[in-house]
Amino acid sequence: MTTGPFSTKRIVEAALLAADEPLTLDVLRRLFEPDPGADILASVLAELQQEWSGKAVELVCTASGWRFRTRSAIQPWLDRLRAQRAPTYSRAVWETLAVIAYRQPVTRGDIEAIRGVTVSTQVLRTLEGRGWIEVVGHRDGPGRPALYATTQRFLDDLGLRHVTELPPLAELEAMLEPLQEVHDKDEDEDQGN
Amino acid sequence: MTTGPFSTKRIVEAALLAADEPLTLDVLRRLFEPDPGADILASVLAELQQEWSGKAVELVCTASGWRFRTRSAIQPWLDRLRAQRAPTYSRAVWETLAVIAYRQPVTRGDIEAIRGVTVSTQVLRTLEGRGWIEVVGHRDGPGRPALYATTQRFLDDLGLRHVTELPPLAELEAMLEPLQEVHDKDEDEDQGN
Amino acid sequence: MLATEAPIARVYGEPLTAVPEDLFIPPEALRVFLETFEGPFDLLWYLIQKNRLDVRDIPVARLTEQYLAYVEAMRRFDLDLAADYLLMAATLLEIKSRSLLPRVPLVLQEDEGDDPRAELMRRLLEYERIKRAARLLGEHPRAGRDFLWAGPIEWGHTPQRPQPEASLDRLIEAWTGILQRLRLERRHEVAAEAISVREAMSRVLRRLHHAAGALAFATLIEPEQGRLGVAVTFVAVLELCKERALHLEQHEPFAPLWVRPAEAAPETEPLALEP
Repeated sequence: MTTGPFSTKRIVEAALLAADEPLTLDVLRRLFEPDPGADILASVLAELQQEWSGKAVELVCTASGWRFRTRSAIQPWLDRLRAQRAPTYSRAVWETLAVIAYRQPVTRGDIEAIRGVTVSTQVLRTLEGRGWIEVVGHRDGPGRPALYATTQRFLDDLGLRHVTELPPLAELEAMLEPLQEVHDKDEDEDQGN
Repeated sequence: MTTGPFSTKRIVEAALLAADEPLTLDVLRRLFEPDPGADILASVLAELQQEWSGKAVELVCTASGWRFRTRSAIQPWLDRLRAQRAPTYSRAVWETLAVIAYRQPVTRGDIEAIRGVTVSTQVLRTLEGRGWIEVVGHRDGPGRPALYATTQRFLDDLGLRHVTELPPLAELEAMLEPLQEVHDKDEDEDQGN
Repeated sequence: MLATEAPIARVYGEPLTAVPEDLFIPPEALRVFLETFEGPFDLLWYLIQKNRLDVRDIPVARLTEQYLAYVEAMRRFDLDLAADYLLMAATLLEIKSRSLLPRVPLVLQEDEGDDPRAELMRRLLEYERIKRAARLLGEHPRAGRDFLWAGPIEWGHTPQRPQPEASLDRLIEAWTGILQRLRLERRHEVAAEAISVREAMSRVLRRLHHAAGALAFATLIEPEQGRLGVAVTFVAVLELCKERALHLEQHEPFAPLWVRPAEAAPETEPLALEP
């Protein structure tokens, strides 16, 4: 494999920084002729991760592939250059998203049954507009309701590879036993809307 | 100036990597409170340039500010990256090409009559630019319209020796019904591209 | 760690436990307080926690009483009281009335799944799980708020624009699509012409174009194509003539036939110069 004046590692690094989307291992392999193989590239990526470990930018692997991202710890500095803050969402939006993320695929009716309230169209539109949920099919039955699921973009935005990496749902037992403690903690954190 | 676990240099580096436009020295100064001053930042940038000197990416100062960019020596690899997402021509382009291939030589008016829609100049330019069609003459009459025909390169690119190797029309007519299904299937697959 | 989303108001606290009997709560605070509930489950869970009730053995009568008091308060503030709250009130009242009735030892109907309290508890817990998960999701580091994607950085060279692939399938698909349309919409017959004639027409025009002048007909014939080639070329020339793409000239019978491109026809030029 000829890589001219640069090592495979340097080319992978440049490609990841120059790409406008995450790159999968397969795409990275196709950068080289002949193909170095998955194992070599996997170790190159591991080396890169190691090299960047002291930087304010890190190499991560999300649902769509490998990508560099800034570390959360320096967001306060980066925020100073930002004209507007990231959008905030209401509790209704987060709860709807949570039902879809943990119980997918679900219909609007399913979401309403779990949350106990009507789900507004606006909430679903917000999530669709953000590219976090999508209609993946329709359930048989009256009205053939749309089935919603979370998207790859949702996982990417949270820096996750797979839905299974979502924070685990609380155990029922854990919610029953220390009733009072949970309650007090809830009150403090529950201010957020 | 507090920068938490990361040095000024690392934060400047991260800001430049995450920015979608070049950042001027003045903008970079806004990252920090209190302002470290232009001199400090200038030397930080010089150090960064030095650090990146062995990489396939370089830190440059252009008229609009500081930015990272890939070195031109890695063009062959990056071009492969872009080539992996081959664009496709629109339906209008393929139909225009089909009319020219099967009915050549034809004028733009002929193409429009057969396709039932206006043929945009852009479509013809695309095909000419690709070297697949050329003007082989002009028809007498108002405006002396150009007559288009397919080129040798068109045949080469399709792996044909001769225009007669295009599937004959009669055969295509007979295939119309089953082809319709194939066509629908293709459309579906296209969505995934 | 990460800040939760901006709070709308801080109204939780001891003074509010006695809502709605407590007259000292500023009405606006009470309103905001009531508005913070996401729905009946949210409100019920709050009451259960507040009263230190065991969710596995809910004292339905007490809970129903309090729930109805809150619903009444919401009505008083003319909040947009969703039907969901009223539905829950009805459910609670039903459970309460059932619990007041003497137990009929009807073994067949008294299984677990039929206990309305068990069902209420199951749904309350499920909602609570989702509520906590929602909070974790909201706090999870996310692109654009807690971190930014690095790149894409500029390319140091102009990228080669890849060309769309040549595809015979696409071409045929396009052509059959056109034929289909013509047949369905216009009932216009597309003559299944021998392609070789059309192809010969292009070849003749191309030759003329490169010659930039008149050519003897004989020079257009490709000997290796044989008699058929002569015939095809001749038909092509006639067709081009008909389409006025070229001019045929013969100065006397049996003299050589000259083929002149239409754009080079001498008679067209003075015409073009006229105003």
